[in-house]
Amino acid sequence: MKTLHVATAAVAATMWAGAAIAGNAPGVTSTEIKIGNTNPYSGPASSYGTIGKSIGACWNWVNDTGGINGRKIKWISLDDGYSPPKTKEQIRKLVEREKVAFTFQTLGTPTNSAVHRYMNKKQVPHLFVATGATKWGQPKKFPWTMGWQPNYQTVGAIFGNYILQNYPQGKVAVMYQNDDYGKDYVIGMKRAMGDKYAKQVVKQETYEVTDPTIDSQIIALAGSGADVFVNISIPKFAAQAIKKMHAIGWKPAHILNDVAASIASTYKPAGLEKAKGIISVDFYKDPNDPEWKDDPETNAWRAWMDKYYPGGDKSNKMNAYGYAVCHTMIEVLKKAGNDLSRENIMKQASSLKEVHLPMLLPGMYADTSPTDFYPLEQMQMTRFDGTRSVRFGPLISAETE
Amino acid sequence: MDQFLQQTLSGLANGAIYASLALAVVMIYQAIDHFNFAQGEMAMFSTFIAWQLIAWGAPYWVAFVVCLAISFIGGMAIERIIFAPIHDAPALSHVVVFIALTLIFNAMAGFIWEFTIKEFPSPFPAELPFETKLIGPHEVGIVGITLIMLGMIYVFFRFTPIGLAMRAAAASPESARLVGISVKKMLGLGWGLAAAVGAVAGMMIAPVVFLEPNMMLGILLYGFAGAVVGGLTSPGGAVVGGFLMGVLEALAGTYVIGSELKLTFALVVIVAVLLFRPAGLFGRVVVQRV
Amino acid sequence: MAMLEVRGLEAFYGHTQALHGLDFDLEEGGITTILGANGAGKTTTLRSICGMVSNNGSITFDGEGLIGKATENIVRKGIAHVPEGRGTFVRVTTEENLRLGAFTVKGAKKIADGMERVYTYFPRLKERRNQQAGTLSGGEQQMLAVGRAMMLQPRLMLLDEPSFGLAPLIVKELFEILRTINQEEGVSMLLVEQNATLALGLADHAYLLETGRVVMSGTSDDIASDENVRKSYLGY
Amino acid sequence: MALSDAKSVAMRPNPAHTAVLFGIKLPMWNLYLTVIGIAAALVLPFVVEGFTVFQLTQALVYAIAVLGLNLLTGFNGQFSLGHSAFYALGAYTAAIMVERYEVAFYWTILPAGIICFIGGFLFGLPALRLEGLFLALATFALAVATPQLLRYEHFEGFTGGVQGIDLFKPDSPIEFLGGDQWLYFVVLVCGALLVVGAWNLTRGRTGRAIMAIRDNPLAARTMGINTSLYKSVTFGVSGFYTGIAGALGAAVAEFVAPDSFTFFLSVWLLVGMVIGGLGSIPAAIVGGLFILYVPNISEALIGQVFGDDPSAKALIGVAFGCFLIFAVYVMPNGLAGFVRWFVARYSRPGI
Repeated sequence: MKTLHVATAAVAATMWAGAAIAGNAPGVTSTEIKIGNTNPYSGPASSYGTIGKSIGACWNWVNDTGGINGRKIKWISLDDGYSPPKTKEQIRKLVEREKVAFTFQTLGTPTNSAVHRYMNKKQVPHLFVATGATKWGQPKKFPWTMGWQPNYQTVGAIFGNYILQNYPQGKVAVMYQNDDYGKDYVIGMKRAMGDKYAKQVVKQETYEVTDPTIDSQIIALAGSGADVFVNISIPKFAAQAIKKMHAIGWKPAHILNDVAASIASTYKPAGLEKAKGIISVDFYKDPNDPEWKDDPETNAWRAWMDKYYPGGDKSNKMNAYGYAVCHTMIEVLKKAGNDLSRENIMKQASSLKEVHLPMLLPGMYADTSPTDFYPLEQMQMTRFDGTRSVRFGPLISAETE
Repeated sequence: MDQFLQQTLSGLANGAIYASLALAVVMIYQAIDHFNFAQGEMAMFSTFIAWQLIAWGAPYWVAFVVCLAISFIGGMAIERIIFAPIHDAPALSHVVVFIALTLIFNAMAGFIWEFTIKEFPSPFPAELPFETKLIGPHEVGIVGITLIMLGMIYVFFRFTPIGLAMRAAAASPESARLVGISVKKMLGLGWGLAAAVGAVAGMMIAPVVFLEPNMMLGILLYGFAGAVVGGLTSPGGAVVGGFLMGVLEALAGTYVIGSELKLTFALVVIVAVLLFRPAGLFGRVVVQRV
Repeated sequence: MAMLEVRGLEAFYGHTQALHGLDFDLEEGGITTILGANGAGKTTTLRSICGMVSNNGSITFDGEGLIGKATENIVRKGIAHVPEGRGTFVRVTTEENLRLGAFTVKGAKKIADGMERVYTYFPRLKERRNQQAGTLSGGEQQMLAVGRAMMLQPRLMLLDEPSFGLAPLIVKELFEILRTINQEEGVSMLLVEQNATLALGLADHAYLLETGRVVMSGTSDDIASDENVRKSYLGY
Repeated sequence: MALSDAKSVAMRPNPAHTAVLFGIKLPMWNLYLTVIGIAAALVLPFVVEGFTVFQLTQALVYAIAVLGLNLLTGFNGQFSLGHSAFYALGAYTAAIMVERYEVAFYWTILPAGIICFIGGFLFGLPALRLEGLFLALATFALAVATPQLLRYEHFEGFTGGVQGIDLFKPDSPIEFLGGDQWLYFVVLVCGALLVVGAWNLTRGRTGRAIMAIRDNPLAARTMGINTSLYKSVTFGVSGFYTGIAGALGAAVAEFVAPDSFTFFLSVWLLVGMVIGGLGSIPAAIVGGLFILYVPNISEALIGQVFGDDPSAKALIGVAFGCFLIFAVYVMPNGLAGFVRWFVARYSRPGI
């Protein structure tokens, strides 16, 4: 907030300079920055669309409070229905017809894969993509693409290490979603556990997003006699798993992936009592955790939700995610000042130094360098005690090689 | 052995979910001689209405009944407003409208209620009267409700004049008019009843899979398959088909092919069944002598 | 006043006019037949009465206009139509077909009685009562169609080519039953037939149709003895 | 009987008003339209921007797939919800040949079609026993299984698993044509050849047999038509068309992945076919354009009406659904049916 005021004050002074430089930068005028985005607003993946919506709401707030360095943000977010060919079409529309300065938070692994080479060929910043795959951080090969969240393989590795330390003799059961997201966690676990993975994992099961229930998988996993359960699933199936495990009386150490570690969208529907003891990792605040009831940052988030995204669901953690990622972009644009050329935007994005973002867990920051295109790499383990996710252990910073 | 029993029972419980939706599929098929692709999304929307009523403080059974009434009227309204004007359009044009309705209901639910999963209460007691880890009370309840609905639908189509007239109106509308049946009214009634049956299915399914706009996507697939494999004209067949899908999927996933390809496997089995019984397990081949 | 009065009836299929101002009367209790070649408009006339083609002019039944009314409402006034092709509900049983015929009749007793009467006229249907109607033979389906029409307890029965595709023996049997029904149940009948000999044998009145117009009318005997009719329609 | 005769006399084109194009007899107005259409198709890529050319190329690709589906459904009366599978098979064939075996893209188009012909023919054999909704379920199963099989662990070495396969579209060998324009013309030429092929197929003896099976299978059999063979071959040909569309589509998107070929692709192809019109070859182009542009129009409409309100994005699906219903209301028999009705009404000979 404070910096925004400073920025507003500086507008008048820098206006002329901005106009001069911005004239050469695509998608930028003296009054406006055009940012492109694709999100699944329709179709089977539409539940993720709220990220795009919350970012849109964030830009509305930015514009209401004077913009960035005097420029308003023109946010063009298009629907791709989570279909890669459609993403290609929409991205080309954004780059070639709308002539956006860059794209930001385009959502999905297969969808971003479809435009990965295109964006780098066109040399348009493809910033902070909304996917946890590892391939978004290859500055040598793809200097225009950058991820944002801690990648799934890193989380998988954290789980693997946790098992090695705490259950060196444990029998492990793994369930994951049968797509790139699920498989990346398994890759990370395998990386951390080495040949212990094959020894300790006694049963693996997968599910499809179209599966009505995962009861059958849970029964099969329970039947394996495992005492550690690594559950890599989205909230709906995580909640189903918690319920079913309780129903059949299977009580292993339950390690749940960060995607589903949400009090309002997983634990509460499943039953808070049943979710007790679940171990997970996190990097941003769950607004529904009582720990953040009076947290000023979370309160600011709530006030923002009420004013700018009233149709949004405050129990949905993804809206906090959208808010935090939007602030990363704001930071980059502010740092870029009036040189909003694509090169400079990329340069600023790859030189974030310990930037604190609202809604990140205390002590965490975004950090990049020209050789490190993974902005967020810190996480902390949590254990759900029936009312709140209690953080324990140190901040884990799993540098991705 | 214990594992096998558990898998079978869980398959049956899932099968009851598919069966309840398959019943709605048969209901509409008997009434309009066509499969309604929007059935799943309509059921989802109905369930959201019930959820909203409960969230506003209505007791479960009040919400249940009001939701049935709204669904019934809504189903009739869809027939009257959307399908009556294009009654003479070819069947595939109707299919396009079904697809359109699917999109509309899905998007509207997302717009109104967002996509976070919602807990939907179960009307059944929290504990079974006997001690078991094999099956939960709600699962037993679904099986029971599905069988009750089956009985009601069977009696309706088999023994009531209106049920008979509805089948006649769907299969041979012109002849139906000639015996004094108002085909228009039958269509409306059929849509209303199918929507109500779908609403019951939705309210039974939601406590298991959690309520969200996309909850019916996969279930419709299985319900459709169950109804077709059982024979689209036979409510009993649809229920058997639904149970079959559930058990087949659970056992195939565990013992045959692994969970990655279990759906594919189940569908292949079904297609194989259809090759030997092209009208489904219990469907009667329509024979007509000329 | 005649039971059914048709005046200036025109009927259309799309842009094509099939009837060009038809006039005829039908007296209560009798059997009237409409004769004519293929395409003369016989079936269209019957379908017009039941509101199944777009038409104008006037049709009155007991003084009440029928034009513009929905088929099911016309049927409810006591007009049973045995359609061309028999209109069997093929997916349901014989008995269910009969029940459907009684859809407009209230009272279980009345329906049961009606069904008994149908079975008396057509014992074969009773034997096949639980059989899927689509599997009945052509003759049986025609009997079923007449039986279904009787279930409505009609005052007027419209019969469209009941002899079509049936063996001569079965036709003979069927027409005798039709005569009995007419006499014992007091049901008036409007019969459309290609087989003019048969039709004139059953009917008391006859109209001759050519390309959508009435070209001759009179008692069956008058028509049968007409030179032209004999040559063109009776074939002797 | 007499009535339908009268109608067909009215609809029969006046011989003085026909012309011959590529050996195909056309009524005059149809010829004008065709010539205008071809001219527009040739000129367009030079007057619009690259992105529009890209969109038109994608629409043409969809049109070819819709045409393939139409041959099966519109002309032969077999219902399919499984054409995304053939599209995927064609796309993966092209991608694997280009990326794994370094075959030039052009040489992958025909093999993609042939593999899909075989696939379609083989699928058509069991499908012979199924009709209506039962066939719908069988093809539906095929569509649902496809992405799962593409992701399947043991095929990963070949299919690239969940990550899919990148491929480059072919470079333009002609200096004044850009990459987009070149690909557009490649697709256009393929499409034109396929249209002429479809035209000849449906006009000849074979076409009459295929359509006789649609209109009255029993009668067709008694006329001595080998219905089983024709139905399976039609399935194969339909697969051939859709497979070629898939191969071309892979080049347009320059990427294939399991998520590109979900069951929804089948649904959109079906929608495109119905909106264009069953049993009409030019209608496929309308279908292709519809699939590509109407979702964009829905999106733009919601943007116009609701501006920056973030929640309104959820309504895009509602707008698209309403467009579909509206299209069916206005043209219950598709655009082709509408045109047929219009011609029958206003351009009868002598008027």
